[in-house]
Amino acid sequence: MREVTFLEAIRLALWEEMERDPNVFLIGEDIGRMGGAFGVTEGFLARFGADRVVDAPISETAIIAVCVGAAAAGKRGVAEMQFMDFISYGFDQVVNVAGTYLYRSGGKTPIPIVVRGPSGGYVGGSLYHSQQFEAWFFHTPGVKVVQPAFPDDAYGLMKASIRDNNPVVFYEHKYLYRRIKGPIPEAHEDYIVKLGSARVRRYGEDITVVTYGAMVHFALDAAQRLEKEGISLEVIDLRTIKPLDMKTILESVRKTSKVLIVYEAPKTGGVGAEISARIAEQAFEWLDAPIMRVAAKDAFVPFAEPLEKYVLPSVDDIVFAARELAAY
Amino acid sequence: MREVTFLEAIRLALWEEMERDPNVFLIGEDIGRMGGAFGVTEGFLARFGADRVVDAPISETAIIAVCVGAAAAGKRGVAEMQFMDFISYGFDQVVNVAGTYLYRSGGKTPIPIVVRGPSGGYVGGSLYHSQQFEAWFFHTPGVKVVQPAFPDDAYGLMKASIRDNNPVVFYEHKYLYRRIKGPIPEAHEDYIVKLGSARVRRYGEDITVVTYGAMVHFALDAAQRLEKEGISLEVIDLRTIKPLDMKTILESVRKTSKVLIVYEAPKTGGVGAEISARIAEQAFEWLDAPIMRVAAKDAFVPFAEPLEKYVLPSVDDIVFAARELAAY
Amino acid sequence: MRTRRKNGQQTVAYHQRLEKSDLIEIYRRLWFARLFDEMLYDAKKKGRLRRGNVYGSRGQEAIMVGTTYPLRPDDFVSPIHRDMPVFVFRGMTVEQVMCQVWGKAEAPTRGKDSWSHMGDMNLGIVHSTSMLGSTIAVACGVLWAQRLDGRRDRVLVAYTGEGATATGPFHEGVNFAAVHKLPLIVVVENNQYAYSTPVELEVPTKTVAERAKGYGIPGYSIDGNDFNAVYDTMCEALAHARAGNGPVLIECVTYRLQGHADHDETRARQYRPVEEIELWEKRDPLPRYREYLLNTGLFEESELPTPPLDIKLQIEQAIAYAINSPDPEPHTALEDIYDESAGVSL
Amino acid sequence: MRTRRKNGQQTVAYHQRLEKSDLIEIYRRLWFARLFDEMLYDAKKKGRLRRGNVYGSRGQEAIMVGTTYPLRPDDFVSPIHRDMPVFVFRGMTVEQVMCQVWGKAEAPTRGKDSWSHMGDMNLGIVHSTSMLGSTIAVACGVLWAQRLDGRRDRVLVAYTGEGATATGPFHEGVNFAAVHKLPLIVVVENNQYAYSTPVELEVPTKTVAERAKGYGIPGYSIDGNDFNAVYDTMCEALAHARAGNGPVLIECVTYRLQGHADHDETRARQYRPVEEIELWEKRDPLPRYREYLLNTGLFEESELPTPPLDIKLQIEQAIAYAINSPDPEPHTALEDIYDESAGVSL
Ligand SMILES: Cc1ncc(C[n+]2csc(CCOP(=O)(O)OP(=O)(O)O)c2C)c(N)n1
Ligand SMILES: Cc1ncc(C[n+]2csc(CCOP(=O)(O)OP(=O)(O)O)c2C)c(N)n1
Ligand SMILES: [Mg+2]
Ligand SMILES: [Mg+2]
Repeated sequence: MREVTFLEAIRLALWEEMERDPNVFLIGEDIGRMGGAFGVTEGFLARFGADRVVDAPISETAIIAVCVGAAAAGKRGVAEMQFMDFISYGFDQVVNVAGTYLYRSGGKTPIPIVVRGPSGGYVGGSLYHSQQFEAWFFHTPGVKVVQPAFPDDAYGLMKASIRDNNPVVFYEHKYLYRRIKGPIPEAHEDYIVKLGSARVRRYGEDITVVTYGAMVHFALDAAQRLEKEGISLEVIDLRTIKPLDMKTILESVRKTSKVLIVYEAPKTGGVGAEISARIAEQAFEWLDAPIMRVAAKDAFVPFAEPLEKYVLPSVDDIVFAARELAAY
Repeated sequence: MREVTFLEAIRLALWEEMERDPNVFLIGEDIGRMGGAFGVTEGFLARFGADRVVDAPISETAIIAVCVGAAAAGKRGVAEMQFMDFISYGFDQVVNVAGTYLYRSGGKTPIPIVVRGPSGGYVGGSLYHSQQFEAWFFHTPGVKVVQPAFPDDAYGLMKASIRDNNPVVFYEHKYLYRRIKGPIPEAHEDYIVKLGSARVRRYGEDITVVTYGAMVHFALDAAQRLEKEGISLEVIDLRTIKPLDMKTILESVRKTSKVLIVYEAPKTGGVGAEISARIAEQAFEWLDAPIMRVAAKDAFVPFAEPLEKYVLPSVDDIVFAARELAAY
Repeated sequence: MRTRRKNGQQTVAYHQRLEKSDLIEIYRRLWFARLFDEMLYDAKKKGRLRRGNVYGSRGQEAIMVGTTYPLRPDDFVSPIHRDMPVFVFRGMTVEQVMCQVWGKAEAPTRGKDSWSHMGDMNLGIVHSTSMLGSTIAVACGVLWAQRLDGRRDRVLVAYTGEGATATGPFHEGVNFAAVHKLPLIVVVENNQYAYSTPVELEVPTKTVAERAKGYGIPGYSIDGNDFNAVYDTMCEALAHARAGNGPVLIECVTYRLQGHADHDETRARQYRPVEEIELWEKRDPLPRYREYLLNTGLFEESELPTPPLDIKLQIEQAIAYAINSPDPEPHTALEDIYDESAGVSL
Repeated sequence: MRTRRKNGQQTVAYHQRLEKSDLIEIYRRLWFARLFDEMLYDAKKKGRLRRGNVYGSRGQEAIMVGTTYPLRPDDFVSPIHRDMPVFVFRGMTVEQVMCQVWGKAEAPTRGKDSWSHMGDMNLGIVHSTSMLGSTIAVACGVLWAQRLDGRRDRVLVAYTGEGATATGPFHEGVNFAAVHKLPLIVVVENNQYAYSTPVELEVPTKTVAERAKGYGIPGYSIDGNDFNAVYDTMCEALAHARAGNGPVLIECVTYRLQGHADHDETRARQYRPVEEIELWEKRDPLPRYREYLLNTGLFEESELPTPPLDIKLQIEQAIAYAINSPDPEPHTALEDIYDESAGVSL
């Protein structure tokens, strides 16, 4: 076991996959000479060379497209968005080119690509350096969506994403990059976290909290606070948003009969809406209370601290909602 | 009253708004010389000239951006996507430029633009001429989303959208263009359908069907079939997807206690998920059955007829789901 | 920008090195393209084909034949909506292509997508989508994979209309290819219109080839209705690209003799001057090439039938094959969305 | 493409027509830009500014002053991350700009967005976003509105880094402007790097100005550290654009003397050769302009203080104003998402 930061876990997964498989290559803005805006690919250029660590022009469409084309020809490209917000420039490549490719090829041409990058708020990044719009890709067929919360999952999920035969959009919450530390397995182990498997990060009795990304940590904090009040939360870390592990969710709901869904994106139309809808469809009889959601307000992530705090969900929000559910 | 097709209703609304307000202009591919791929703007170039009816290069980003910039300078641009599918090329302009502009300008610079075009399946249009991804814009703040089902609503909503001070994405289901006829008010009346107001298109007792676009007609067909079986559907046509008229929905749910949500997009993460989640949050106690959804399967819209039929929702699907709900 | 003279006099007249057997094959390919188009229009009109649009290529045949003929088997192409015959020139069977048009189970897309939205990486045919321009960026990736494999000599020919050169993805793709000197040959079929919109509303320069200047790459503007001009230019471009000198843009000036697609025949005679259409009818590449062949003195009139009937028969048989071929099973609509066959090894 | 000679000899030496009062104002503006940058870096370093990045413009001052000085009050600009002083040159108060930097309630964005993501249509300042290149396309719309109002003479100056010229929206925007001959002047601040990436990995041509050729518009490549060269070129470009001849692209060759932003100082000395940085330090536009002024014989040394202390004071006062100015109320975060004030009349 190695004790590493969230960022380092991702770095190591990328490094080890690059070592393992010569078909893996990286492309993005400033990932070579500089090692990436956050340093995720520091040292890669020197080790793997400019053909496998490509400093691309500012052209997110081309960056993703190069991965798509190379994948069609047997490679496994990992595209870095300098901030995940910029994926909107390569949006069409993800949904209409990568996501549909296998379908259009009659099943013959899988597109193993990963589009990864820092996402999320809480760092004063403002409108275009804080986004968390995973719901776009959650809704669109053909693309998988991953967002880890802990170093070990980041490590195992990145390896799984690179080895997976489908396009994966991989959200790395920048708030976690250097704040969260934890153990990961030793190098060169084939440590894989299967895409589509959630993980119960805390067992509890009263309320099922379904969440992912940075919110997992908020939920765990809330759980700790509520423990003292005698409210016991079960915290499910989805890890993979698509495919969605409904089995783990439903098992927990069956036990607790109360659900709180927590996500960082704007509430309306977020991933949590679907989770709620599925529970309402599939587990209606098990429910003892309304399905509640804590999410960002339906706004952009603003710059000034009081504004950002107002828009994004907080540990308090989770605590209040859980109390309400517990009292229901 | 005039009896017109769905397409003609949109054409007339655009024409009358162009006549009324010299600030309104149209831009898109082939909308001038040819009058648009579907003929929605036939005759406009001759009447309003090339500055107000702009045949743009194939560049959806520029087309939407021209509307955004012109709006910042006081105009009201209406952008045609030749097929709504191509909005993915102008995606960033919608979500990151138009949608955020008012916010970034401290409330000073509203962006009254309409991005409109034909959407939806059932015509063999295949992957890139059948899309119905309104959920992308539903989730993203700052943008309104409209999808009418009848000529009068298409007429009144288009006028409202042009006069609205916000970016509106306006879905025109191509399946309805020439198939659906109905009365609209006489010319030059200020007939406005307020954005954000749903309409009960059929009153019923047993099940609330919440839907929009082409699915309204499917739901009405299903309601007619089920009437004979003694199952009475109330059909709510949302008309505007954002803002969402929860009041009308909840009133109906209070009455029927059973909900079926119908939409044409892929089921996972569609607009109907949010509607279900809100009902589960806000009307849990009124429910007598699981909230059910009928939607497209989580696939692309394929070309061959048996495949397209398999993926897209049908009147039968609604009938079956309603029967199940009724029996619950 | 280099402009070839229209009379076919070039620095190197590669076409003069072709064997008689090549000439006859080229002639037959031109006819294949012509008949393919004619017979599908006819099938659509007669109701034999009931679904999907037919995007015509009448008048643009010399481009498709001329740009593919000098390719090596291991080169790549990415044909789009007006390039259906290219699929056959690069190794798909006519039956496969017809199954695609009819949306049959045997089609390369298994009936999932329509018309030209297909490919076959084993044949070096890169799949395109409806999204104009986007495949040019994807092409860079296919070529990047070759670079990783040490195969810098495999060329990719990406087709595009002149209208689509206004798209962002076109720019990002060509820019990337130029920065990295990828062996990409962009063939711009300038048929003067994008649907109804004339080229001067799409492209600000006098020729589309001038776009090449913005990327510092060679740009040719040639007579796209002259097979020999296309062929010679292509040979030159291939030498340039294979030698590691980077991309080339070839504008083939031509004309869309029909409507944008089969549904557009009436309107296309309204939004375009009829005299213009008539003028270009006279520049038809097929009679032109036939005349050239006769002028070489190598052929009797009877060796150059108009049309070669066996080709017609071949196409008709493929159409019949497609029509009689089974539709895809409904449930297969949910296949091939995700590939779980491999990738994650434990 | 037209290349101006670096010694400042042009067809028309517009700068020689400037009055003494202009020269002193220009000198002061150059210093304003310099001090603005220095003092914000300092505020960030000292912890007076705790949120947001400071994107430096040190070394690029001649471009900002030279491109704005010849503008009419009714012209438009769209400054981006390295152009903060332009907001002031075009009419915002220093206090407003500082409130924006500190995210205060009085800021043009009311604290909603950060740094250069602001504007004021009353001042002709078009709002940009982080999305590089996208404002160039938006600029076309602002100019389209002028066309609808019969105001074809109002020019819009859109700033961009050389790196952002690789984006799709740059292409779509410039292409649209060129097709419609909109009076758009694209000022490319070629500071040799996009973050850490050198220009040769972003732009395939020898100069960025060559991109202009792809749109058939005039492209200049000039010494961006020479105020007079920038000013003269801008005057020429304005005449061109106002006369209805369409867009112009001006590449101002310069250098980013600092890191990409304040957090990047250490790395920026690793991913760039130190000799290169030192070389460009010597080309600093400020001493250069001062020398030019002294050479005109119009000034005493003492008339050209380094720095003008009153400007320093003005900036310091604005910083203090911003720091003491109130934060936005939390609930205002939900204001200005939709505008329901007007639009729909019944
Ligand atoms: C991004 C995008 N926008 C619009 C369309 C609709 N469309 C299909 S073909 C076409 C015209 C293409 O013109 P051009 O590139 O010149 O090719 P041509 O059809 O003339 O061969 C248009 C606008 C599309 N397919 N993709
Ligand atoms: C679409 C997009 N991709 C990436 C970024 C991140 N980014 C911000 S500034 C920058 C470098 C810009 O380089 P250049 O255009 O040369 O301008 P400079 O900063 O050198 O003035 C990058 C990559 C962005 N803002 N937008
Ligand atoms: Mg064309
Ligand atoms: Mg730069």
